[in-house]
Amino acid sequence: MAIEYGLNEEQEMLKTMARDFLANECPMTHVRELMEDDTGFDPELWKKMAEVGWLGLVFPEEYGGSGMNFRDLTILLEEMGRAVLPGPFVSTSLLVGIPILAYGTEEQKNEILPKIASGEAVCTLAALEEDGDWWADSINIRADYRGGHYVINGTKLFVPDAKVADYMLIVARTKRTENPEEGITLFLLDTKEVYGTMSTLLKTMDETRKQYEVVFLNVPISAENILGELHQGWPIMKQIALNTTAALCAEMVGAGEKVLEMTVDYLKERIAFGVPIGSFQALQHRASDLVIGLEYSRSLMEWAAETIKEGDPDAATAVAMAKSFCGDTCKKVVAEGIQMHGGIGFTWDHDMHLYFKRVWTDDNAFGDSNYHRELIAKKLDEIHQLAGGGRWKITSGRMIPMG
Amino acid sequence: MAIEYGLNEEQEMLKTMARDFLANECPMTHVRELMEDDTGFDPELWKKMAEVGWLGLVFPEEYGGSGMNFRDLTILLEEMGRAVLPGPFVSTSLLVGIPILAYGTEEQKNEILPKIASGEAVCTLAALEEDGDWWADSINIRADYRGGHYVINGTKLFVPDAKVADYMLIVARTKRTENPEEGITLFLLDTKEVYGTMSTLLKTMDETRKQYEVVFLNVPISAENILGELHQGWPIMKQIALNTTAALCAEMVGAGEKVLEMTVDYLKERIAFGVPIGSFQALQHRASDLVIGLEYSRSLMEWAAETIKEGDPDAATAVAMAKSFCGDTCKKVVAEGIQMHGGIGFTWDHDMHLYFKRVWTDDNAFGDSNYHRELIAKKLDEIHQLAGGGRWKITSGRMIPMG
Amino acid sequence: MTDEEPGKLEALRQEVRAWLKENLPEGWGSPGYVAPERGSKEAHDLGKAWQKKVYDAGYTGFGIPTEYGGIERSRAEVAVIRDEMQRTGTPPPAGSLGPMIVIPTLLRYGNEEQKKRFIPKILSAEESWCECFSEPDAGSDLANIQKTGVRDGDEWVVNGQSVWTSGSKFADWGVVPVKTDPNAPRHRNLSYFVFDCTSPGFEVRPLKQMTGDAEFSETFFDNVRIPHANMIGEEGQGWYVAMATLEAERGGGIQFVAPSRRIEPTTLGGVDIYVELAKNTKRRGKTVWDDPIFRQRIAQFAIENEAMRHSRERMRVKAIKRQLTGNEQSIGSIFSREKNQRQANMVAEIMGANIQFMRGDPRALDDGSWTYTFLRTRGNTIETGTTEVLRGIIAERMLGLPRSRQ
Amino acid sequence: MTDEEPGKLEALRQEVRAWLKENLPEGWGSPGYVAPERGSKEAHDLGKAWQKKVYDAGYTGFGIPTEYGGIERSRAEVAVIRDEMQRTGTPPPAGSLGPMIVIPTLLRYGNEEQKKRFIPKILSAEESWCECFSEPDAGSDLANIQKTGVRDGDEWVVNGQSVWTSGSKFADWGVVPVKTDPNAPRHRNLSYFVFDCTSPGFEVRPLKQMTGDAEFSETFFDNVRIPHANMIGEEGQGWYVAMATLEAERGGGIQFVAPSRRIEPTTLGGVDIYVELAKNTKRRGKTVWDDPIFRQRIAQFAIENEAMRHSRERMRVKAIKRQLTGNEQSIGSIFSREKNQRQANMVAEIMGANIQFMRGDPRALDDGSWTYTFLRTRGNTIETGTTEVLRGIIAERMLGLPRSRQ
Repeated sequence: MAIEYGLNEEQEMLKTMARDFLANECPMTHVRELMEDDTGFDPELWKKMAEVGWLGLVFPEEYGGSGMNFRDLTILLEEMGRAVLPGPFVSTSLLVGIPILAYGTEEQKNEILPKIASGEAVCTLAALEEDGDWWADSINIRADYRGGHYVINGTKLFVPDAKVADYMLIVARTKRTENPEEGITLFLLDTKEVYGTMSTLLKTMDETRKQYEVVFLNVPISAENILGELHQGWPIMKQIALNTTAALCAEMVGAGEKVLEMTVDYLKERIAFGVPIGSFQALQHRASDLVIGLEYSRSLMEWAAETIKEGDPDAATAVAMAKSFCGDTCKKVVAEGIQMHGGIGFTWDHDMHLYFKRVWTDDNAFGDSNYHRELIAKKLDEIHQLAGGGRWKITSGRMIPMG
Repeated sequence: MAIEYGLNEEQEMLKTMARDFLANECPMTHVRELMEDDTGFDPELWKKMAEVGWLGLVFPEEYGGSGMNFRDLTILLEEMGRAVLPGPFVSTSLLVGIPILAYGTEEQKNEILPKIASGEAVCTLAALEEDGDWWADSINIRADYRGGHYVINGTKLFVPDAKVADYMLIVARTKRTENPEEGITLFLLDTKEVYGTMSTLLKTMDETRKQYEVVFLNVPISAENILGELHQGWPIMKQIALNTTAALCAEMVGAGEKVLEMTVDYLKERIAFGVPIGSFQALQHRASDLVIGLEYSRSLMEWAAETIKEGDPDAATAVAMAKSFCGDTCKKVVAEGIQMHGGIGFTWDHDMHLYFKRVWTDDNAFGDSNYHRELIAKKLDEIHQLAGGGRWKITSGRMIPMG
Repeated sequence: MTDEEPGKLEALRQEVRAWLKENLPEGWGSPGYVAPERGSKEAHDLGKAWQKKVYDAGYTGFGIPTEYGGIERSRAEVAVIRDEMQRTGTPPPAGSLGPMIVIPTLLRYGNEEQKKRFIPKILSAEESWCECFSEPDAGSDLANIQKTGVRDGDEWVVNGQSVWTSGSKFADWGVVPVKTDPNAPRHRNLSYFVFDCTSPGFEVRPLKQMTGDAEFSETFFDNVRIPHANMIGEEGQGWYVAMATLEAERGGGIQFVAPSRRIEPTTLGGVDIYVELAKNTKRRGKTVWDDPIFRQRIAQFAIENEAMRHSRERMRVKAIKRQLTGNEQSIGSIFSREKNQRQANMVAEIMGANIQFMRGDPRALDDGSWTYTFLRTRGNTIETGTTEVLRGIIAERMLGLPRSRQ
Repeated sequence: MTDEEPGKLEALRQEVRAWLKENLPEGWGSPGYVAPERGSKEAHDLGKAWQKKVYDAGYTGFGIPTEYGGIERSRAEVAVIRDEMQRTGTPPPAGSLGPMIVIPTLLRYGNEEQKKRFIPKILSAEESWCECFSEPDAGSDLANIQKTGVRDGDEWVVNGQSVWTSGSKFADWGVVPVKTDPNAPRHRNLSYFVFDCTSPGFEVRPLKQMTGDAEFSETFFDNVRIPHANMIGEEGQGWYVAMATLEAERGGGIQFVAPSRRIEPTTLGGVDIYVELAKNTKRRGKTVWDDPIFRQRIAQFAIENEAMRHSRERMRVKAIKRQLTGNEQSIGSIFSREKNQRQANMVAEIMGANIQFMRGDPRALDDGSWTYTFLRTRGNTIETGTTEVLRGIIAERMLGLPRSRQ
């Protein structure tokens, strides 16, 4: 199968519909209302998103889904990035829904996926801990087997949308061995059924995305609620990270493109020294640089989304490349967006800072640009080793191709 | 003693005189003639430089010098950078003259310094070897003690001005221990007195600075010709590198400032789309960036020169900072110089490329910008350790000052 | 720095250190200490009280003639005092605008009466100041100011609006350029006033920034009456007086930096806090400092800070030799403000997920001031003239390039 | 890429591989092989002969209608052929200008006769081409061309001068826009010609670049007579025809890049030679690859190369859907050419002292071609329209920003 560049007709429709939907149902005025809310969650809006089929977009119809694919999902994410949409969409779909579809038992799928698709169940993932660090060694919250079930104790941090989550996927340590990636298990907690969890809202920069500290105090959970295999949770976690990272790239590109559009509009309108500031060549050239950066961000992002859709072995590489480039570029775009707007872009009432904060938060999630660039460096090293020292050799003052 | 910022009256005079001298005695037409010459050496010009007191500028009068200081010397270097002066000035003064003054025996000083000052003796340093790498471990050419004298065997590379050198300071290994910085000895070879050295011109990028391969075949040299102590040559070598690096910073800043001036002149003259291209705001802003970069390059360079003049313990830090910043900045200046000149700046007949090549060569010598930035990082680490973990501590969510 | 008796300086150092111990707010700098909220009246009052204490102790007011309340100290003494203050950390002064921009403006353009009336109370922090410069339609284009002033006897009646007024919430006095002659050409149609913030018709509305704080305000002039005696400089000279204010602001207190001979081993070229932060932050089992990419970025800032220090000294010497045109300040202004931003970006990347914590979250390092700085520095390259305007100044006034569109 | 029978493609791969073994110049690619000097007649002849062989074997000429000598292949086949050629490395073609810029121009604006006359001989390399565009006073401002053409019966008499003429030293034919109506407004006063380089009055003087080579020339037209039949497009339409040529040039052969599905594990996103170089270069006892700063710089280029690959594919799909305006090529042109420069800078920093060695020095890696590239890439951001002009195109034509000074 070939990579599909650009959108097909169905996807064009999805995009147009999504843009219209968000413009109508969650304009910036509403985003700002949700920022003031401790949960950032609007049940009405959520219901409407279910009705248009977004919440089960990639689920098969048998689970109440729309049967669309991952690339389609990223189109929504782009639009959500443009709209700086608050609420638990990423948490529910990417962090929990897709993993259940991929790794859940038939029972788990039958129980939860239709609820997600219909908007009945909001979900989230509790992965990071005190150090906010994204690697297996930081998973220290314990799930001990006692009296026929597991008991979870410890504290999770940066848990998105915890307060409104009906299901919480918990990344816990069930065994400590030499290899920190072993002995991690994912538990799917029905938050309405247990006591002992306590969520506290964190005061974080991007107020459109609510994050929480969640303390688990002797929370019992049965072995049936394990997602995947006991001790074998980390590979699933890695796949969750991969999918979500690709989705965040789409969100960043959407946000970046919107910022560029707003900035170009402003450059045309704003008069200084008697002319539109967009006629100043220095600003023109800087705007052009943003166009260039976003073209390549989008190219890598679409490729990454396609590899995930296809289950392509290149997915890890594609996603790392996309995250690194989109992160660097979109951080530059939002910074330039503020700068070119001048004073007004620095105010609370202007929307620029919402994009600024969203992009920086996205860049940070699951490893920032630097981290992903280093992954590519490691990959280059690996391939070079595998190829037995590469296909070039320097001999007698020449770099010559091998075999 | 305070750092002297800017120039005093005497120094202003030196600068004006140097600029006039080089404009008259070595205009660009002459630079290009010397590029065509295998030695790049003009005995007439050298004689005139001796006459105006440049060749012994920092030597005391008892050795035929002018009794000026290191900061004065860097003023000459700036002007030489502006003029892309060919010839063995750096080799003779920085690489050999000043080290002899600092570390030579009274006999060595009496023999050689007056000859340098009068223009009779051209000198150079043979330090780098096959790998072109600037550290003690790469010094592998041997000087073995046999029959009452040392015998040198091996090959040196990137030896500047070897063909015209009357004295050659050779960095050779006299002992191999665990510590590669031990067992290195500096020998001062009178090239007219021995056989067994063979110099071959290298075909290198900056044709205004001739470099050679020098092969030593059983070259005998007496212990009297050691500069400093047996086996203790490396600390001297480090000081030579420090002085010369500061001098090269001055040369780069001189070259960079000249390139900026030429570029600004061109921006005022060149007409495109009916107006001088200097009225294009994008080019204006980029020219401004070069002004900014050069202001800070000069600030660090002057500080570095002052610390060397004063024998200040900060010299190593100051020089590393200056080299790192001047290298980065001046490489950018010459690149922008070519770009803003457009096609004409890319031709052989235009002088831009001479500055481009000189600056890249200077940046590379004795460690490039990256290397020197890493030295500063190491220094930060060292100071932090020394201060017992720094003067700040992060405790209870606060970074607080210590004692 | 002159060679003074080291014993005398050391005594001063001990004196300052003891004084600080005695006079700093209770609990200041200790982990338990909770500072008043940034921008609050409490913070303002604390800063004001602190500044007065410092002035009364003779630890500020340097370089100002004594007849206007200035205090004489040698450069070495100033360096010692500044160093001890920095080492300990002190409350931020309330209304740094008075010392930073109003005093230089008054010294250059004020008459004797004005200087005697206002400068001493700025130094003693009895009166704090605001600056009503930017307007909604004249951001970086100062010559386009729309506020009008009409003469009425001994007074001027001023109408109009400002945005980005700094320091206005609790200010006692303000400076404002006003169009007093609508028929005069650009640069000749403004006059510059100081005015009493309690004047009827002057209104302040807080302007919230992306940090969530309202450090600035919008201010409104509705028939505000300002006595003619409060005009600084001549009628019609206001643009030039305003430029002097801006130059002082862009220079960012060049005059207050005392030179020091050595690299301070304790501050590592000003990056010691970043080294500490990087060494205290772990990422995947290693400290961030172990990552050469961050190590070199921090080293780069050490280099740049030293470069700025020596450049300031070069400028100071040039100023003494009267070789400055005033345009050179644009260099330091662009570089330092862009450096602030780059530094803040690096901090955000070092801190990773933790940069998200805002003031008020118990996990926020230093009560969120790192995050505040990260967001606040976005404004650095816009306020007091965008870096774009300053680059134009360098190009046109220093390099003599032909004027681009205006 | 369509799903073709893999066996068929593999057979083609083997065929190409065997053909290359058979037909490459004796000793090609082996350490002892000495290529003819860049820019020499020998190099030109070698390239010409090689290109003809490749064409005769059916390994080039894709995407061109067969009636003009084009060769039909599926995209998959093209990908296989290109891959094998790249893997082995082949002599540089002589006069890439013909295929790259003349054919697209002729296909768009040439009449049937012109297309039949010229395209086949370009494909077969029987005739090579030069491009007389830039003038001393009209670098990036094509509309300002000063060459004049005066009609005389069936011919035009052309006078004027070009600089930066590429490929002219050994070219058989040239393309040139000429001002044929001095009274017409900008963009309507030019006509575009192909001309025979042996025409009396046409003179070529080599123009030496900073690399030391004379890859370009200055060319002089002294009453050169060009038949009217050689005009491409209409009289007065020359600016538009010339823009088509430039677009093709700036697009840099977009049409020749075949898509490949997977990251080539062997080329590591095109940076394999840099990995190899870094691993083979030691600095102070460690390889340069061990320095994370260089490792990440190389990784960044792998990322950028993949980004460019996918962007080209996006553009190709857009072109098929007729969603391109032609201005998009500026994006790839700026990015790729600036990337070339950044890559070359990195190579220079990796190689350290050894980047100094020029062709002819026995120590020069690959006979100095790395150093040549380092110097040569300085011109990349100037030739075929400076990156400044292209940024203006993006700003004005893609973003619709108001025209800046013109």
